[in-house]
Amino acid sequence: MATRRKTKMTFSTLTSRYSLLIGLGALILFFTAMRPDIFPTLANAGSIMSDNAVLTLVALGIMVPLIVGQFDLSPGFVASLAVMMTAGFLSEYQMHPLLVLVIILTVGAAIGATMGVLVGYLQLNSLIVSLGVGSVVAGLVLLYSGGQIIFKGIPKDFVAIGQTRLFDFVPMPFIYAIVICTIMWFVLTQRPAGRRLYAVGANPEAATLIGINVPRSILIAFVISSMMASLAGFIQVSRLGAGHPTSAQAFLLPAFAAAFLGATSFRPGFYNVWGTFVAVYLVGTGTTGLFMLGAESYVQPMFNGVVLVIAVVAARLGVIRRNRAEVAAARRRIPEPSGPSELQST
Amino acid sequence: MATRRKTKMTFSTLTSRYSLLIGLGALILFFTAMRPDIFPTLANAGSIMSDNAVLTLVALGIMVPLIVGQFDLSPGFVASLAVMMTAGFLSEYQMHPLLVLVIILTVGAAIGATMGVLVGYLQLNSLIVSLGVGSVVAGLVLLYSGGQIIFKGIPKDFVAIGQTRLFDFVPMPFIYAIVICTIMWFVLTQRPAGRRLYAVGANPEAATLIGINVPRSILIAFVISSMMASLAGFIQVSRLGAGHPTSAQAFLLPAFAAAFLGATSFRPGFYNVWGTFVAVYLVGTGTTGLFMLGAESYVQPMFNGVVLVIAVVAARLGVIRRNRAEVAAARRRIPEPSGPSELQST
Amino acid sequence: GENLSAEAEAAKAIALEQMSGNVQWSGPETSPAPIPGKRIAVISCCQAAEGAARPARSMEEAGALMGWEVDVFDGAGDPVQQNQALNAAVDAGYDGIALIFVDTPVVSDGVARALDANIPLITLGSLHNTPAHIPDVSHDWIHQAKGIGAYMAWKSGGEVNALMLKNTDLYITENGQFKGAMDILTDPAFCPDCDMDVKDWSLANLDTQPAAIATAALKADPATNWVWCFDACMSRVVRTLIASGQGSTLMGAGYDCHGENLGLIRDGMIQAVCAADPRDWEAYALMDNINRMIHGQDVVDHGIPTRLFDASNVHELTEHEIDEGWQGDYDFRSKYKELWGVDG
Amino acid sequence: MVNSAAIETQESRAGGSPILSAKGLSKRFGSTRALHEVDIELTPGRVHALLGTNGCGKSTLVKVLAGVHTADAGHVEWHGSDPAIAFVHQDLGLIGPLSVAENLVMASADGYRMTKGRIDWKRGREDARRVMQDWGLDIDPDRAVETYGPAEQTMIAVARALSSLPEHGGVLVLDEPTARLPVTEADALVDTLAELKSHAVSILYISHRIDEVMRLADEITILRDGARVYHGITDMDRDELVRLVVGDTVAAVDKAPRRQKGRPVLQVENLWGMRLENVTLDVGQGEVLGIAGLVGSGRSELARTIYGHQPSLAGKVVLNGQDVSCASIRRRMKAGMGYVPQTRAQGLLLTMDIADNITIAKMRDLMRGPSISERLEEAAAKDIVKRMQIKIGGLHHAVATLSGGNQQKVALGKWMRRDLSLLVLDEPTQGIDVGARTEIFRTIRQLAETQNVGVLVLDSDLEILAEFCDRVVTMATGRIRDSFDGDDLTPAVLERAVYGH
Ligand SMILES: Nc1ncnc2c1ncn2[C@@H]1O[C@H](COP(=O)(O)OP(=O)(O)OP(=O)(O)O)[C@@H](O)[C@H]1O
Ligand SMILES: Nc1ncnc2c1ncn2[C@@H]1O[C@H](COP(=O)(O)OP(=O)(O)OP(=O)(O)O)[C@@H](O)[C@H]1O
Ligand SMILES: O[C@@H]1[C@@H](O)[C@H](O)OC[C@H]1O
Ligand SMILES: [Mg+2]
Ligand SMILES: [Mg+2]
Repeated sequence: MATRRKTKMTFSTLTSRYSLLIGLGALILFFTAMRPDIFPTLANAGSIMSDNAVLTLVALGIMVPLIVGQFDLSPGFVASLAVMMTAGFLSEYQMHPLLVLVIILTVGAAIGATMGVLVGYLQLNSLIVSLGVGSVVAGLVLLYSGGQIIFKGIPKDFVAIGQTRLFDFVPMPFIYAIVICTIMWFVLTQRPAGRRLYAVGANPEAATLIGINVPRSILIAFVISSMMASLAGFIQVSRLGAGHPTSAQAFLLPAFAAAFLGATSFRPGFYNVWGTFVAVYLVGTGTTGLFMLGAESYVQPMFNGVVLVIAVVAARLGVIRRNRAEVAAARRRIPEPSGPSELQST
Repeated sequence: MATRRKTKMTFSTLTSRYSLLIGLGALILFFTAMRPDIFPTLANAGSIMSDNAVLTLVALGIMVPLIVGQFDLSPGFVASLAVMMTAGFLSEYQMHPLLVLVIILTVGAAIGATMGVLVGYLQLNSLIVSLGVGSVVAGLVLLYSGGQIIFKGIPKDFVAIGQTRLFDFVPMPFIYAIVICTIMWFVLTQRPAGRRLYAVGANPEAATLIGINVPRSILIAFVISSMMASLAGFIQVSRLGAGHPTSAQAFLLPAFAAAFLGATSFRPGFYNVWGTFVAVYLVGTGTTGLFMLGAESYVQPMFNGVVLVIAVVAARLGVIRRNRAEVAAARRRIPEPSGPSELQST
Repeated sequence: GENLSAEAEAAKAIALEQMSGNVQWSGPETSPAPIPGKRIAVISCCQAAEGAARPARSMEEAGALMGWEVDVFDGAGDPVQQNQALNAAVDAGYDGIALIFVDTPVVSDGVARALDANIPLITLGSLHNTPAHIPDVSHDWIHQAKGIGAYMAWKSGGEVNALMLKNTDLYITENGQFKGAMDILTDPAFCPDCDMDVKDWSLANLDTQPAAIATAALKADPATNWVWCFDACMSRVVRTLIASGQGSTLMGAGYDCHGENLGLIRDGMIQAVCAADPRDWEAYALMDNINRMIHGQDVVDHGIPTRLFDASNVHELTEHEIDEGWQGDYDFRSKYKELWGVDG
Repeated sequence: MVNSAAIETQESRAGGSPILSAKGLSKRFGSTRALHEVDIELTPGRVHALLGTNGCGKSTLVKVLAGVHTADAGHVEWHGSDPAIAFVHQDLGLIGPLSVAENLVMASADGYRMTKGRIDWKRGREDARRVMQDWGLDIDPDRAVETYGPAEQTMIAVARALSSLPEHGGVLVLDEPTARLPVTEADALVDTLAELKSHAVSILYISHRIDEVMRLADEITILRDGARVYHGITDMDRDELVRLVVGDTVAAVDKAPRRQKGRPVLQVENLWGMRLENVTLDVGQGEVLGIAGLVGSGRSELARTIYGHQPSLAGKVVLNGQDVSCASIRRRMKAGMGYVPQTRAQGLLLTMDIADNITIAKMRDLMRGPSISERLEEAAAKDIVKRMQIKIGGLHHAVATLSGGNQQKVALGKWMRRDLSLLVLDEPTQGIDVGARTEIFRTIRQLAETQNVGVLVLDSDLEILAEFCDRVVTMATGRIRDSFDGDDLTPAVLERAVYGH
């Protein structure tokens, strides 16, 4: 697995492994060619970075349950709860942002732990558990917010957390996303704990047999997912300067799309951090670029859909091409008249 | 599989197998007790039947890909396309409803076939394919409708298809749902073809080795799912009397919830028709009942969430309780209690 | 000190007229006494939206005054659930049903059953669309929208370059808010040099699409000087633009005047104007009309006013109005109590 | 059934004090009694063999020791501190998508090697390479485990377990490690285990291969229906031991006269594949043809290609005179083929019930009007369960709950319901107990003799092949080498042909 470095890479393996990155590059070139005046600017790059950073966090979060073979459908709701709690606590109780962060991460962890216990220890279906718990959380959001937007009394320096740009260019949320990607990459590929998660996802029975605590791994995965969703909600508020009760629910499908897309690249066949990251920015860049070209709104979902399908087809074609090559090599052993073999009958 | 009759059923097996039905009964009793004046009326029963019939069709549809081990995330979009085409063709071209039905079923079949080929023959991940294709379809809906609601020029007798109540009580859509449930139940449990679908889901490789055409089974499953979604869209228009471009998208999560819930009952562990059917009506009854109690809006999602979780927990506890009872019975047969097991793991 | 073209002057006149808070009572002078104990079902398109939740609250408030029981059903933004709520209300035998931002054609099944059952049915925010005999109590949407269009034309001297973010879900946004604004913006008499880029979006994507379209469209056409959409959309657009460092030369025009948007206007954060309607007043008017329908009388027009707010007059609103919305510059509550002969 | 009172329990010969003793272990799964008050002890430097028919509870005992299952009653006691215990489970416990190296380090006693807070992949890979070399395995540590065949996977699992034992002492538990291994590899493993005794390793050894047990075991425990029916030393002769295990005498194998092959049902002509080179062979009506060969000689690929599960590159497969080279599996089935794959999981619908698994290959005869008749279905399933002597809790229990050997019988049993002209069996008796193995081969022969079915058997057990086949061909590196029949066909001859000694 991480032992790939040594494998000799053919050109086609490389292109298939980095197809997403190539796609992102192609997209950037395309939009640059189309709108050289406005697309390839620092400001535009900065806003694409900023606009997709929160989604990146949610996508990284759901990736962890996916790695252990479980689905978490709740992060949109959990992030919404975090949004409302963050905005509410900051404005109503003038809490210190750090305290708020601690509280919402704790709440996130508790929600994740609930799902984790139900899925990991009681062995319930994760789709239904996360849908159920997510639904309850959605109710909590309504209960707490009454559907109202919280916009007053969110301190300026809190908003700065989300809106400052380093060197007038790199937005802070992007930096948070990069930092978290790096940590997650490190843990998932360079630490035993991360490797065990992959083992659980690949074969829970075998994982149990080699002494991995499968229920606990699942619990941890859900806790991470919910905590990431909470963090995403927190940053969302600092980016927007207000708390919208539904603002984070829209993340669900794009987050899954990014994780699935990501699994076609970098380490094909495995959910992986950089694949997910590039996938988010691939789709994000496409959206911005298309609207810059003046596309109608129906173009965006179509583009997203086509990207998804092309990415999996491309990954698959890579495999098919490799197999073909193997078959061709095997064919070369067959002596000349390899055609209809009527040479010999018993 | 279909053969459960002969197995001796203990009380606890029965309650766990029919937990959904029991839950539905309990819910009806509860709301009846709370609002004896308005809940237990024929009219209300009719409304509940009618309001959840369309969702039933979508849920039955996605159940088929689930049976062959695949996810279809597209039916909300496909149903929306059917909604807009139905409304559009009826009002703009004054087409005969039957012709419209044929067209949208054909379109549905084509969409399903596209996904089926990609998933079944190219062996692509169904989540990503159906999300991708669904996204493209969502774009088509926008393209066709411009997001606009179509409500003018939908003929009265078409609306009657969806709004008539037989004997002033049983709504037509409910009858369609029951008929389709029965057909699906028959095919899935009483016909070899249905068995084969379950076999594909259980182990595609083993299914291949007993001569089942796995890619084709997957193709068929997606075609059925998309056609059911199309049919649902058609009936939706006749029920509501208008074509709303996004109204059917809301079906996605409830449909999955129903299918998962359904798999906890009737034939626990397997997606099954009557389980799905009862699950839809369990949640639907809850919605109406809560309306009638005048519950706050946050109660609704919480209720749904709690029902989901309780249902899976109950089904699970049923299994655990059964095992416990058997262990206890076994213990009683063991002459002398050999003390607590102080087993040690590695 | 403005040097305005004739067209811009004409637009200015329309806008200014809508900016003044000169409100007279033009509603009914009598009302039948409410019969205590009536039960009213209020079906809200979506309680998660302030624009719908606010009138729902006021209907409960008015109902309490009238001695009625008012139950609010949340349609959760989903026509299927709205229809289900409507059916439940019919089955539960309510004495009257009010729809808030629920388009009647979209729930025609429930509407037909309510009409069959002779239950008084009335809407808020559905215009007078089909079927014609279902009354609507809300203000004149087109008139109000013309005010917004005129304001835009005026403020950019007849040279509007607008991104129109048109929501497609509700009949009134399309046929009221959008139509009215476009009536002015496409009229050479007010706006000879106006250029509108119309982009559709739907409520399902409220939190993502308008903002994404706006950020990109603005970069693509830096000459854009206006962005137009109703307030819930506007605040998301504004906040995203600010987060991505854009929009310093942009003006925003919205509808509803939610507290958040009034704050944006006051603080000079992109949004320049909003069009308010006194939604609480509309709620009272709706209850008054239901009362009439219960008595078998015809509904009446309540002459609901509207008003535009920008940085120049936003300070005229009280703190309470900034939180709860514009109250119509008139003590309508006392007036209705008087009409109904109740106090509380 | 043998009266269990008639079976004496001898005390084991003193051989040092045990390091582990389990007392009174009981475990139930639903209505199945998997273990019933079982006592067992492991002693350093001794091999304790655990025997019994399929489904008697051996693997359950292993899983209780591994902590995967919690016993309903009884306890396990360790004497001494911090024992190293390594397992080779019946289903190996490998993580298929992960690399060989990672599988090794992940499960090893000291886990991943770390350098500066990171996993030292380089060292892990080198360690893995060394382990592979130590055991003489030609396995690339970077490749995903799942890309290897069953024999290689077994060796990976064994190597993993052995490499995690300390220099001295420790406990090694092996659940049918040789079931998927060909004789040479199995012999090598047995030698290795014998050697480990001198390192004071305590070994619990499970196998259905009686000869191995005779060679290796110092003491044996035999289970039947979860209960211990014998415990003692291995001083009995082979037949006696078989009798103890099976609970009955296994009738001497009826040395059926080798039959002349009739009209060919299968003709394979110049078949080329990924590993196959110009394979030509045929199977006659009613003939049982065995194929012997080393691991990786291409036997399984040949079987898959004949059945249409893997495409050929060139050449022909002819069934009953009909060219099926390009036909689908379905068409080949219709033409009379049946196939049991070497990987058990590939042949079963594990989550579905036993009746389903038996009837899925043929449902036409179960129809009553338009629907499948439950009664006919159950009758059909019951018939197969009886014929194949499958030990089940109920017809509607999931196949996954059956013991390994009984699962194999289900996989094979479903073909008995079809009209066959050719049955291809890839390692059909792996993991099947001695009694049942004979039964299964008898059934197969009967099929051949009475119904004229041609049978192609790939089995690593050369004795079995020599006993039951009319003819055996050997394969090496994808080619057919020799063919033996008549009196030439003896285990010794085959062994020489296959292993060259
Ligand atoms: N998880 C389980 N659920 C239900 N029943 C089980 C389970 N595991 C094992 N059993 C049952 O327990 C009994 C003992 O099974 P076990 O796997 O221990 O047998 P075994 O002696 O290892 O057989 P084999 O030689 O075929 O591997 C069998 O009847 C089997 O069906
Ligand atoms: N259906 C298939 N199509 C193509 N390749 C396959 C298929 N099934 C297994 N293989 C590949 O074949 C190899 C294992 O071969 P096989 O199963 O024939 O091994 P084996 O049984 O150990 O060898 P043999 O039967 O020759 O002793 C693996 O590399 C595996 O990936
Ligand atoms: O202004 C309207 C708003 O108040 C409502 O909530 O949604 C639709 C808008 O047109
Ligand atoms: Mg076993
Ligand atoms: Mg083999």
